[in-house]
Amino acid sequence: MEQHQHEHHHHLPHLEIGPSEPTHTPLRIVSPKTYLIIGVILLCLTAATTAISYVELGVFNAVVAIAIAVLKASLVVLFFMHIKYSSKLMKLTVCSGLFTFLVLITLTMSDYVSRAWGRW
Amino acid sequence: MQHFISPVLWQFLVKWLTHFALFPPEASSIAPYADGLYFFLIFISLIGVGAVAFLVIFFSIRYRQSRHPVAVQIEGSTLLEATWTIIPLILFMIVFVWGALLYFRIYSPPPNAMNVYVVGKQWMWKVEHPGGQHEINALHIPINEPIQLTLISQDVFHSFSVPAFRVKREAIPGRYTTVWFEATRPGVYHLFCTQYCGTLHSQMIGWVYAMKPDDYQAWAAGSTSGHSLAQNGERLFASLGCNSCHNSTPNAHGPNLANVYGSHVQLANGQFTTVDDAFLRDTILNPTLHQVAGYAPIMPTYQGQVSEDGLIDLVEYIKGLNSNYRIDQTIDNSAGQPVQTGATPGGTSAPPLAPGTVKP
Amino acid sequence: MDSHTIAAQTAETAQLEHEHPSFLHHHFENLAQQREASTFGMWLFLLTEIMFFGGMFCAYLIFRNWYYSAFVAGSHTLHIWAGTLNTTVLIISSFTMAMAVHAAEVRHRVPLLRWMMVTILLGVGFLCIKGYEWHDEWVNHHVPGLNFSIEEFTHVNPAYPGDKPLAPDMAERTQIYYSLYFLMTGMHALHMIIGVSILTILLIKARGGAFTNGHIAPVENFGLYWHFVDIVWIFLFPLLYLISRHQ
Amino acid sequence: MSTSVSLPDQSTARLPKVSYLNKEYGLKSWLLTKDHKRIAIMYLLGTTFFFCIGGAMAALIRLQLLTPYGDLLAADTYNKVFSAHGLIMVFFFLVPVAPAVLGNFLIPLMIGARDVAFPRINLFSWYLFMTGGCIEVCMLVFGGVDTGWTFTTPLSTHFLNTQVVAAAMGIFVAGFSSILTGLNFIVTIHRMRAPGMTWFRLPLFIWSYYATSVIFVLATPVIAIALALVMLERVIGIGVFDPRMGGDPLLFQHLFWFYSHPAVYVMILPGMGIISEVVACFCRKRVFGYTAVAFSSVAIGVFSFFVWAHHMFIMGISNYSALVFSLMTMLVAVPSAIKIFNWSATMYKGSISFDTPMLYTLGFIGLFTIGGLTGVFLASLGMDIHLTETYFVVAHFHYVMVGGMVSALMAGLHFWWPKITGRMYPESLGRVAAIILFMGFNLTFFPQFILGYLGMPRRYWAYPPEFQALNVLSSAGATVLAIGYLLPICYFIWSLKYGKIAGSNPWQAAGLEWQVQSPPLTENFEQTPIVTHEAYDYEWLANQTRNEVPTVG
Ligand code: HEA
Ligand code: HEA
Ligand code: CUA
Ligand SMILES: [Cu+2]
Repeated sequence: MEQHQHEHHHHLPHLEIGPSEPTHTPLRIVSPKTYLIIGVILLCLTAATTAISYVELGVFNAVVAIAIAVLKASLVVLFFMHIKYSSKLMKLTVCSGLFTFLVLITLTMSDYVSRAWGRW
Repeated sequence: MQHFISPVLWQFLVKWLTHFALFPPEASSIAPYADGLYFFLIFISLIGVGAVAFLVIFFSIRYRQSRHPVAVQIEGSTLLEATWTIIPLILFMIVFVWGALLYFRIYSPPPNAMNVYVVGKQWMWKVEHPGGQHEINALHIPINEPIQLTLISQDVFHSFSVPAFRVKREAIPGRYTTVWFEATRPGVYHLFCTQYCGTLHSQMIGWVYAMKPDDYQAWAAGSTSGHSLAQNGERLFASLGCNSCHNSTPNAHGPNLANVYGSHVQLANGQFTTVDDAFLRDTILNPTLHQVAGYAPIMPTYQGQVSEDGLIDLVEYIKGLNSNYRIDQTIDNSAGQPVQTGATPGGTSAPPLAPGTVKP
Repeated sequence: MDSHTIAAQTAETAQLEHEHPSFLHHHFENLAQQREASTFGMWLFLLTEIMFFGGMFCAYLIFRNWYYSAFVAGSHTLHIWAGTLNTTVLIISSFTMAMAVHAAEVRHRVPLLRWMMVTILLGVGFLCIKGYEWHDEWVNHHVPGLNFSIEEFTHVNPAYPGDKPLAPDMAERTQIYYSLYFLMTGMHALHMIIGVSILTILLIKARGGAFTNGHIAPVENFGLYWHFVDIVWIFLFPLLYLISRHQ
Repeated sequence: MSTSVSLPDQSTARLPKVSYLNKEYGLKSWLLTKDHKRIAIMYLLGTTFFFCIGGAMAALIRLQLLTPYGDLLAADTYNKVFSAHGLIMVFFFLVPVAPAVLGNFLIPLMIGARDVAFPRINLFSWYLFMTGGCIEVCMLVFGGVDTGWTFTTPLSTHFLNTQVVAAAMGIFVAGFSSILTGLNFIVTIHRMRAPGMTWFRLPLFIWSYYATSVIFVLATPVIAIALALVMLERVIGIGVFDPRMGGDPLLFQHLFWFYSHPAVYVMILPGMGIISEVVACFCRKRVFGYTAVAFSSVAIGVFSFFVWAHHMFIMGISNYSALVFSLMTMLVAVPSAIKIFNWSATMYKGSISFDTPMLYTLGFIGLFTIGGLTGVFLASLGMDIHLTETYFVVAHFHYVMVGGMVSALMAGLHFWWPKITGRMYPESLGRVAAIILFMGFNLTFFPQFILGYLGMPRRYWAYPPEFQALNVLSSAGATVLAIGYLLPICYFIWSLKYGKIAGSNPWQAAGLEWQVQSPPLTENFEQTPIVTHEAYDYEWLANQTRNEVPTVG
């Protein structure tokens, strides 16, 4: 018994010293040039989305508007909010928020959309 | 015996023993199916609880500290864990499928069902039979005949529940819902409002009288108000001025309503829809929501001008409408004039309304 | 205490401990841990904000589906130039805020102050334009519950002569559009007001050099918040202003 | 030996000279404290206060239902009473109690941290909680609310003249307290773990609190916006929930249950964490299948977001949607089953002692299993038609919430009481109370299953006389239950002064929190611990104690 216990313990210690989260990343400073480029792209996209809304595209008007908004938001998140340079944990955090948001929207809409499928 | 225990307790015990019931009466064709599922659920619950209780009690006795002073360390067992993941999963899936089948059975009325309208309001149930019988907090039905209820609420959510039939359906403000059942045993059964609806929620109760067909006929004949719902609807149709557009004259501005019920119509947005109770009700209140293709959106809204009962009358009237003859008779020549179109309907949208006709 | 579990601190942690500036809270091991914790915390807070706005977006989607023409008509009464201008203002303010964070990172006090100033001004500018629009809507009787009137929607909108006037029942539904409009822009503006206030406080602190000594977490986290508010607007703009403008 | 308590020799044992309790004195030192342990104590006081209010309301409910005719209270008073009972029990007792009390106290200790990541925010969230609670109590004083805890629209928005706005406001404010607590825990668990405390060395308690915190952060904001909309609808009539204006009352329920279903797992996951600790300790074994139990917590947390519409099966959602939600509900039940069986299997070849926490734990396993399985009844679409809105649902959720979570909470409080106060509660009284609670509970709520199947609707002020017998049983049970709660409240208070001194590790448990003095120091650990062993490593612990003379203080 004694013996057994000892063995048991000698396998275990993979000592991680220091802050325990292995994913911490060193501070990375993004250059102002990047910010400027992203800012300009965002402004262009704003102009684009406004302009496109005057073109008749049918349902695609909404699709394009949302797509551009998503693109803009991603740029802000990735660059202005440094997610591109952040740890996996941060990326995962952002994704989980997005995911839950989508769950809320899609499952709720699934009810509203399918209500018309059959009237009881 | 009575002398040994307090009279109150005695009374209580007697009452309990004589009134003890585990199930409500099985009085509809659905009830045996619901009870079947219930027994299955109880059965698997007994297995589940039994298994857990057995393990816990057996281990408690076998491995209590005094008997088993040194614990044996065990990491786990993938095989065992998979077993007790998969077995409950399978059982739950069976329950899911079974429950879903039952659900669709309860909420899909057969086509030949007799329709009864139920309006819920704080705090009473108003039942309207097509023949014009009105009841408050009571529902008379014949047995052995499928009955479909079309429910709506005038104010908040209510829920129409008949435990003996194992059916229940929410009465929703602004929307028809339906449920059906077929009573199998004559009797008087509880009718509850089960959705909390304000102060007197618990008083929104009544009785369902399931009667032999003959008795039902006798009751129906004896308690009619003299006008069927459709007849009320016809009068309303004229007094609200619906007939000025919905007729078969050449200058009618609205769709011809004869035989429209149950038909497929194309909407302005290209989709098709079936004309049912809900569709009719919606179009009276929000005409442009389901704008029918080929007609201008000129129909005024009747929101706030027709009560739910009036709407039911109209729906019931249109349902049975298979000719425009009587409508065309009722319109005088001036009513055929075009209704104001396009430019300025805003100010003058109120339809002609004879006082006292909205509430039948 | 159990000396076997609780071994003495290793040389490495002790060394990190060495750098012990005033803003390192006692319960953190070192600055990196503190900074990561606060950024992570900020992100989690933003998740809650996503879900908070998520409820409103959900409502918006449902009613837009149901009452599309009312939403179109409502959208057409908004000033598209104001919306576009405001989007531009916000995006520029996001850029200036990013630059402020950068200034803090490289420990340049004066640029930090300048960028923060500009951001505040842009934020206030945004609110002014928004206020102007709200005032306009008030004048036009578009505020649900307070002075709403469907008058405008049952007539042809002069700016959109192609639009057909709405039938009265659909015109009533524009109120839902406006409720959501005020709700969403109102919540957004509330966030802007809070943001501007916090930024003002940060600015005052920054004057004393509080964030140019390596302690950038407050500025950085505020930046995240500010960008998030920007993102919300990036979605509000097309959803509220750009519905079927071509009609 | 019938107990594993190895109290230090009473003649020599003394409480430690310095601990978090006596480091500073005075009201101010408490009200401004940033110490997670003191904040936990303040939460304990707050939630106990609200439990007593909620319990008093329960007493009124059961008294009223003793007779079928509505003799005691007026109808609207009864409605206010059960609304207050539900609101307070859920939002001001069961949701906050386990995370904010035990979580706050134990998470830093268990992971080897000096405090939570944001102590100031922690204190702030206590104030938010108390502010919300005060609003709620004021609301009760100024007339109360009769919406039920579910605020169903359009009833709550257009048809009631009671204090709906105040009630919603109280919950709105308290909601932010939940959010901040959850946020704090997530960051703490990610960032503040001691060296060597890897994810799979964490006690299972931490895993389940982690899942709880995720729900707090992601779900609570949705009820905040739902309630904000209710308030706006009432105050200025924005129309989104008003069918007459084209709004949809069902939308409210979507938003409400999007929070409130995950919230019911907030009300059970911490309990599951507690049970894992207690089972391990009193069987002196590692929990059977650690990974499965850990991941099932996460799975419950994730799946809980997919099932909310099972509260709306007959409320007018699309039948196809109902199908999906029913299926997801079946799936979310599986991880709970895994846990139950894994705890049972933990007892296999253990060395089991039956101290109070373990008795509560056994009670939990039984009652939660019944409650959970009756949840499956409700998740089954066709069955739910008959059972929904009846006492069957009431029985279901009291079995999981009271039989499950409150039992687990009692287990946890007894288990960690020596750590929190440095003193033992009276063991034999504790066992008596546990047994009373179990019996009283079953007597109260089992008859309600039968009532429910018989069709007795919930939220009824008066009921048909044939339901009386079972209601009398239930009310009788509630009296027993009340004793089961009052007894611990009394002896816990008694033990503060007269309880035996516990020493640092009275249960000989392996968790990190037991390796420091009781009550702990303000900074928890004199030096940052370095963790070299797995969770529940009783062999390691045995080694430790063999080599050491136990010291107190
Ligand atoms: C702590 C709180 C809590 C918990 C944990 C649960 C857990 C579950 N609940 Fe419950 N529920 C509530 C609190 C809770 N619930 C409340 C408060 C309400 C009512 C709200 C209101 O309307 O006021 C409610 C209502 C409610 C409804 C709506 C009823 C209605 O209004 O019509 C449904 C329907 O699906 C449901 C289902 C479930 C299911 C499937 C689980 C599952 O997670 C349970 C899983 C557990 C098990 C299944 C037990 C363990 C299993 C075994 C040991 C395996 C057994 C073995 C074999 C079968 C072989 N619950
Ligand atoms: C955590 C949640 C929780 C807890 C612990 C309880 C605890 C209890 N609940 Fe409750 N209950 C709910 C949550 C909870 N409940 C919810 C959410 C509802 C739905 C509300 C709604 O429909 O909106 C509900 C509804 C509800 C009903 C249905 C009412 C109705 O539909 O008409 C009933 C009826 O029996 C009931 C009974 C009880 C009882 C007997 C207890 C017992 O366990 C309580 C025992 C405890 C005590 C008796 C307290 C001990 C005494 C004191 C601490 C001193 C008190 C002081 C004085 C008396 C002066 N509860
Ligand atoms: Cu109507 Cu309850
Ligand atoms: Cu649920």
